[in-house]
Amino acid sequence: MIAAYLVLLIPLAGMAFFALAGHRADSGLWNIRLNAVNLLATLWLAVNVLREGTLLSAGKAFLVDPFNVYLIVLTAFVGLTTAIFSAPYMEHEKDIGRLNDARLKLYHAMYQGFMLSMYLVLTTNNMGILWVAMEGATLATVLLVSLYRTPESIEAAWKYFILCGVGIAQALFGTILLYYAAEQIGSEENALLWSVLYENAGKLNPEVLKIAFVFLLIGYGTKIGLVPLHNWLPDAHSEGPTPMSAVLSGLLLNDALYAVVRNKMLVDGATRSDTAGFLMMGFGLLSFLVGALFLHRQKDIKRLFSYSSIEHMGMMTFAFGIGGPLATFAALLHMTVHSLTKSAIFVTVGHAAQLAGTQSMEKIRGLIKTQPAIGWGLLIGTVAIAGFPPFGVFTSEFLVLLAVMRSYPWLAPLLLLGIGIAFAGLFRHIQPIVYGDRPEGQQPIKANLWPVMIHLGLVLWLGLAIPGFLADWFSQATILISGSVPL
Amino acid sequence: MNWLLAALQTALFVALAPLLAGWIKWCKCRLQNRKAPSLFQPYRDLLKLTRKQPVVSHQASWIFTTSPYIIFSAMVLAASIVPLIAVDLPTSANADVIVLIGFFSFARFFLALAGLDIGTAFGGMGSSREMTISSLAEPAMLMSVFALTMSASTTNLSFAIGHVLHEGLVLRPSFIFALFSLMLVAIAETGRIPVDNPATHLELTMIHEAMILEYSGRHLALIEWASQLKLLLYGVLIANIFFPWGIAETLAFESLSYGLLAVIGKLALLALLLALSETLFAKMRLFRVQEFLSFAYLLGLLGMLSHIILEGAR
Amino acid sequence: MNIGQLDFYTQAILSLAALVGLTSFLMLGQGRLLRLVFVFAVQGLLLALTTAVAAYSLNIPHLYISAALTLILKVIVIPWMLRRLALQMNIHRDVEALKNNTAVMLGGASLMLFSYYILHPIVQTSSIVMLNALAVSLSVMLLGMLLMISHRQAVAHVVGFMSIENGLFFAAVVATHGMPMVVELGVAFDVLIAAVLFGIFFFHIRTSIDSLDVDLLNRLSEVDK
Amino acid sequence: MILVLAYGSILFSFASCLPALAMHQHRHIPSLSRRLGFDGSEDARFPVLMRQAVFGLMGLSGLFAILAGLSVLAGGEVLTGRIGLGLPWLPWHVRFDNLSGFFFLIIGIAVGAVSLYGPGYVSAYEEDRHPFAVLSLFSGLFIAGMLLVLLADDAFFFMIAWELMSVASYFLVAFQHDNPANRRAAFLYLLMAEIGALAIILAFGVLASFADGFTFDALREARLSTGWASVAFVLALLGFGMKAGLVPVHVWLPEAHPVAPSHISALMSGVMLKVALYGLIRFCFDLIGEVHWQWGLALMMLGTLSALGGILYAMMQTNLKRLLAYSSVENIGIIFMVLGLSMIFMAQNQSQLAALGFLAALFHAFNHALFKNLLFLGAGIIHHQTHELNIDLMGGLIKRMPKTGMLFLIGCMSISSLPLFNGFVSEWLAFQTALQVDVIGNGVLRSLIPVAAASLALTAALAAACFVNVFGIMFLGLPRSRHSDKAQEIADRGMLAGPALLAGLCFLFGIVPGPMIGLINGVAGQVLGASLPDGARLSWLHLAPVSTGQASYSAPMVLAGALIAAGICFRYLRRSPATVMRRADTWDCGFGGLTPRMQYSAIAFTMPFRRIFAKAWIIDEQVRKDSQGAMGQDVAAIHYSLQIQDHSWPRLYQPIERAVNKAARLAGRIQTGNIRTYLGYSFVTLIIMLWIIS
Repeated sequence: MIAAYLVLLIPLAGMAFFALAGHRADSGLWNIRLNAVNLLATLWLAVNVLREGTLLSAGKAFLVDPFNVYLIVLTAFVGLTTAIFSAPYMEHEKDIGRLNDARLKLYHAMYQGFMLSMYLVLTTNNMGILWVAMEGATLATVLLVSLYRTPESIEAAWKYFILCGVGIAQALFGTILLYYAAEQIGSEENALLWSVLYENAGKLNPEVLKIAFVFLLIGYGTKIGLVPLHNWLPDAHSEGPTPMSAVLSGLLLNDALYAVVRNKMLVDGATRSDTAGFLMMGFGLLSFLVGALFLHRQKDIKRLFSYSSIEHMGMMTFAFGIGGPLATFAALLHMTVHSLTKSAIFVTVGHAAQLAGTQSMEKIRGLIKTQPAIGWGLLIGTVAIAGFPPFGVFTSEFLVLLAVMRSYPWLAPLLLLGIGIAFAGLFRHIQPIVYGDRPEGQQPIKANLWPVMIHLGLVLWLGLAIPGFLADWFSQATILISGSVPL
Repeated sequence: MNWLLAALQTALFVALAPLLAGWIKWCKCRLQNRKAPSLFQPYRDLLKLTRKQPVVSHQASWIFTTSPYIIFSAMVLAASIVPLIAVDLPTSANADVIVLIGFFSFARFFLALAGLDIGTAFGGMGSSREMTISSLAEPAMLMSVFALTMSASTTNLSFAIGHVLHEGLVLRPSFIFALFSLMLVAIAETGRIPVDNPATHLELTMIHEAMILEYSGRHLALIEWASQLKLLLYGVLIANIFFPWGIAETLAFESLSYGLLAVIGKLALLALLLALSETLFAKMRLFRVQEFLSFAYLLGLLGMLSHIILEGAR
Repeated sequence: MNIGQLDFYTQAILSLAALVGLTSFLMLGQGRLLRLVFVFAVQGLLLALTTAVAAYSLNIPHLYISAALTLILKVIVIPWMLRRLALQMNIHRDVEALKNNTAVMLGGASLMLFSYYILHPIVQTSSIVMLNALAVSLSVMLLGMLLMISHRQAVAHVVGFMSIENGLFFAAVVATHGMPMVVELGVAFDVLIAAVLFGIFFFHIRTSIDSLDVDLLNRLSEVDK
Repeated sequence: MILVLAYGSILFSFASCLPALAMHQHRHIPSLSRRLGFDGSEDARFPVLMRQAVFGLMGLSGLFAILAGLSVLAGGEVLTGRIGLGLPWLPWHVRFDNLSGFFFLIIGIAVGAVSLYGPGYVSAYEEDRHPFAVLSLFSGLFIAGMLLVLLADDAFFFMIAWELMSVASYFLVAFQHDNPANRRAAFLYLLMAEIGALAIILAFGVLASFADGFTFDALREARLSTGWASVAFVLALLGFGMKAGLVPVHVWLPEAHPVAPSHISALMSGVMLKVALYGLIRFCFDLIGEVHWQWGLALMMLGTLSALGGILYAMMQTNLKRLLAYSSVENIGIIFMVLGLSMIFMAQNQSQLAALGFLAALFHAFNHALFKNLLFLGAGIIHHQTHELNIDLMGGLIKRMPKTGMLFLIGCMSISSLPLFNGFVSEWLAFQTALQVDVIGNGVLRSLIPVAAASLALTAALAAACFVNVFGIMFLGLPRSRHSDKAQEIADRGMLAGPALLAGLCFLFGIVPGPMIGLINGVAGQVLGASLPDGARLSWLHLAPVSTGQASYSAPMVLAGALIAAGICFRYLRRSPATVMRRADTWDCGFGGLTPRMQYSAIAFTMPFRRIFAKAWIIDEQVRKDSQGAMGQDVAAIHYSLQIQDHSWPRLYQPIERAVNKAARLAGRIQTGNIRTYLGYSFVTLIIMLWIIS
């Protein structure tokens, strides 16, 4: 369990370090180092979980079970690779004078702060702390969204702040109701501890929990970016610095979904009905379809991919809503591959935008001719995110489709429609970007594409074969969530 | 013995073909009360052509010079499988009526290529039209073949004729339709009036003649002969499939000679009909040929349907 | 049951609840910033009072702490900060013309009804009388959102946001006698940070669109212009 | 052992990707090349070596595929295996039976020919514009994907292999991406592939929801109601038909196939479509199990439609490769039609005749693979030599490129199904199948099948016309452009060897189809559970599918007869030395000087068809006269322009596209940019949800 504390302490220390030390030439490097160390810590934690199974800290403050352990490792991993990407990226931003030292200091401090809140969200066992950490994540990132101080970025940050704040407030109301329900069954102390609640979920008052879940779903759903609560998402993703977009898409959304699913488990236990599932399916499907449609109208490349994030989160929410073992497994897998792929894409997109000096897609052309590595990276990443095998996204979408065919066949055509539309929406924009002749004045830049290769490699690996321990975690989590093994 | 007979019959086919052409010409002249050339005029023409020195364009490739042989031998092959005076030939096992159609299209393919080979306007025009008409004629022909084979339940010509023969005189509506459609197809395929005018040169409506405009000498002879052979083939098909009576079933000499006389008689009659129609009708515009042929197709279809509906097989 | 049979403290809390509800109505109808902030402060005060009373009547000591937190944050710090900002940016004079105010008011009233109707099943399940006030807290939340929807001033949005928080605290008090301490502290901390960030953002917005009218923040949209 | 061969072929095709990557590294890291022993001086040799390495490995893969296919067809047993990849509870299942073996054979032959042809062909690409690394990388993946599809024995593996094939070929289509048209084609292609794949997944899903697990064995066990089975069938037909290019979902095909490099077009058009066919056969006959005659009817109708549509559209093309692609649509149509026949017979418990139809279909698939590859490779040669694909700018090539001309002629003859060539045999079998209609009780079918057969005849005749046009215009007559006048015979031996191999096979299987038919008979036996009595080849000489009494065809005898007849008249007629052939100028009606512009062009050649089948296309024909003189009485020049469009564009695709854009615009309205609206959304959502819940 020490590992868990370590995982939390390192980013805390990092935040303090950056806040106090101010920006230095090697801040980027330090950021990388901190994340690397933390990755090691999380790996250690993972090893512990592998050895001893679910860990519950003294005082039950922290809980690490198969459901969140892989998310923790994923968080550390994406955090590290993004840090690797961000070091040269941010240097370049500073060189072209979009940023100054003060902001870079803020950036690095807040980067660690964000990581801290992410780890807290994942490790905590207390639903109240979960809420606090979620809000904390918003607070940590809101200033990064407006880092460039352009009118757009400030507008985006403001919307992000207000919408998420209001949304999260609703989540707090849901949490209070949860607490109330817990108190009814007289577990006064640690009545907000998830593990306790989960044990006697059966005794909780279903009426209360139903209403609580509505608030929780809407609250955390705002952070997931469920339509129609999604409006902050594309703005925040497109206006903030690209590394921020990468971690927002790759981690924040996942963790919000994680929070919802944790609560859903309680609600299902209490109500013994699919109400929660149906709500999630409805939201998920809506987000999926609308997100797919939005893809067609984009002009800004980062906006494009943030909408694709909405679409994918919609699919995950939908899958969790279906709730069978197959769908749950698929959703867990999809969380992983999506955050890997999407952060990789944002890395390439960031480079592409730097190389073209703009984010508007009409002006980015002929990437493959200009800088093959970036062009191919973007193209392959898009292929992966569009759900083509042998990449992992295909595996999860395949399983989702089959699960839908099993339980709700009449929804399958909608899903199919959405996938088709989303695919067309992505490629109609990406093809002209990567292909064709290079426009004059578009020069190659110094880019670090290792993160992209590693991520895509992992996604490829997950598509071809899921390693044993991960499969075990997935199936255990599946049992935890849906109550039965996938096939 | 049978093989020998088959070879003889094929030779007979080849030999008789010009005679039929001559006879048709003769009838036409008579009907248009002109002075007729002798029946054997076509033989003389062919002989003369074979003696002449063929002149070939500089642009001509090997396609042009080999096509006549290909076309002619394709026709001879076709002749070898169509029963003229006797059924159950050994050769007819080599190819059935569908292959027969195949032979025709083989010949047509090379004829059309030869037309295009020189690169004159006329040649291309002829080939294009020839291919058009044939592509319309083939479905119609197949339809009538269907109508026939559905009742005879074989595509092997000998067996089909044998079947009709043994059935005796049965009035099948399908056969009537098939007969007429086959006649129309034959007219189109052999390039007679009203589809094409064999007696014309350098006319903008010509089809067959346009393709062979560049040919001379023995090449021309072969092609002419092949087309006469084709005419005879269609005639024999019509005569022997629909009115097989008289054809020899045994290989006794008298039955064979009887069969020969019978088929000559039938052909003479058919040729007379053809000549009559050619005197009565005028050549039609190229783009009315499609109506002509779709009518043939319709007839074939009706034949097939009437076989299913009226003759209530099973 | 009849309120007459309840003990004094409960009566007090219920009436305070009524007053809290009233304050959110007042805010909803308020076009002048400074008054808005003032009413917000009053609401905070009422909330603090409620908490204190609850703490005393049920003698739950840690509720005193949250009462104190509320007093400091919601009554003193945040209103003072907002007021100062308003004065600095000298927007304290301009009055926001609220469209179809009465309709909004009626909507607010029906919201109260709605929240009662929603929470009815819960209220039925328990014997705690204070729970009746839960409906009020929910409606305070909803009214806070309505406030944000109906006002165009960024400051008003902050006030609405904070009053939503008030509603939450109120709910926590009446339903569950406050959250666990750690959560209380965390929430308070978040609120503080949020307030500070709001302060920062006012200046950014002001510099970028030299106004605090959020309707002018509409650069990022999907509607083809 | 046989599986080893199969794996071997796949591994080789994967291996053929590697040298390319090495080459790529070589271009970037000179040190590597030096380690490989290439210093700057002999750098030129390095790419050549790489090309040979890549295509050599490809050839090995093809060879192994042929061996594997033949050996499994000969042995006739079913081999199964597993690969330790895939989902934790679902490793990749592998199954290698006669059906897979047969298609392995097809792919093997095609790949072998291509690997002979490739090195010469790709040498034309300059490295920096069209990097050979990319080309060979994705070619290898493409071939491997196709082979894996044939091996797959569970839905998941099948889909992965299927999509690998699609995506790899997409990159190949987009290979020459500096041309916007190619990009558009690639996009369209990938879109259609994606939609088709989704349909296939759903089809599998329907089966899987009645079975336990995704292995094909489990799916075979699935017992579905007729309704669900039909749903699965329709989905599968949509998915596989999209890939196979059935009308009306064929539009991507004529766009995508031509723009890839020719040897890839050959593989896509000749082989990939067959893989789609394999998928449909596997799905309908093997997985679903019992078929219904309505399906057969649907298949037959669609097939007929595709056959006619394909050849009609093909006829109107002037771009050679587009034309060939459309003619692939036609041939696929024929195959599906005959397959539909076989399905009908199957449903009517006439398993023998079903086997006959099945045989005809597969044999035609095989033949089409042969001659379509041949033609595409030929087209590649011509493009390589004349830098021209518009047949109206060629002419007279037969004198300039006699060998290519010969090979191309063989291709044309077999595709227009002339006797003595393989195309004819399969069509003959198809007709024989159709002629057996009498055994069917259902009167409607009995009257519909002959109509379909007649349209098959029409198709064949049109095909003949189309390819007379192609060969005549391209190779005969006078050259219509400087390029075709300057054209030379191809120097590279390999580029002739590939097509020559295919041409030889075309002729061989046209003369002795017996052995091949015997092999396919085994496939039918395994898939349908019924095969023809050995009467299918009652002697090595004759081919009598049903019974000797009904029909028989003996290509060798026909060949012999033809040779005899031709020989006799040849001997006889050329006796006298007086009649030796004399060369002279073409007779020009005394007009004086024939120019190439006087001869018939392709557009002119097909004019009668345009007039007759006018409804089949959207024709935009314009004639503009520049008249001059005092009252503009005399015409100086006439400009003729002709656009011919496919019906399914405006009828099917553009509406969908418009609908999507409209929907997107509507969805865009959500995001007004005003934060109060957004707050309103979450407010209203909250209210509604609460209301729903209570």
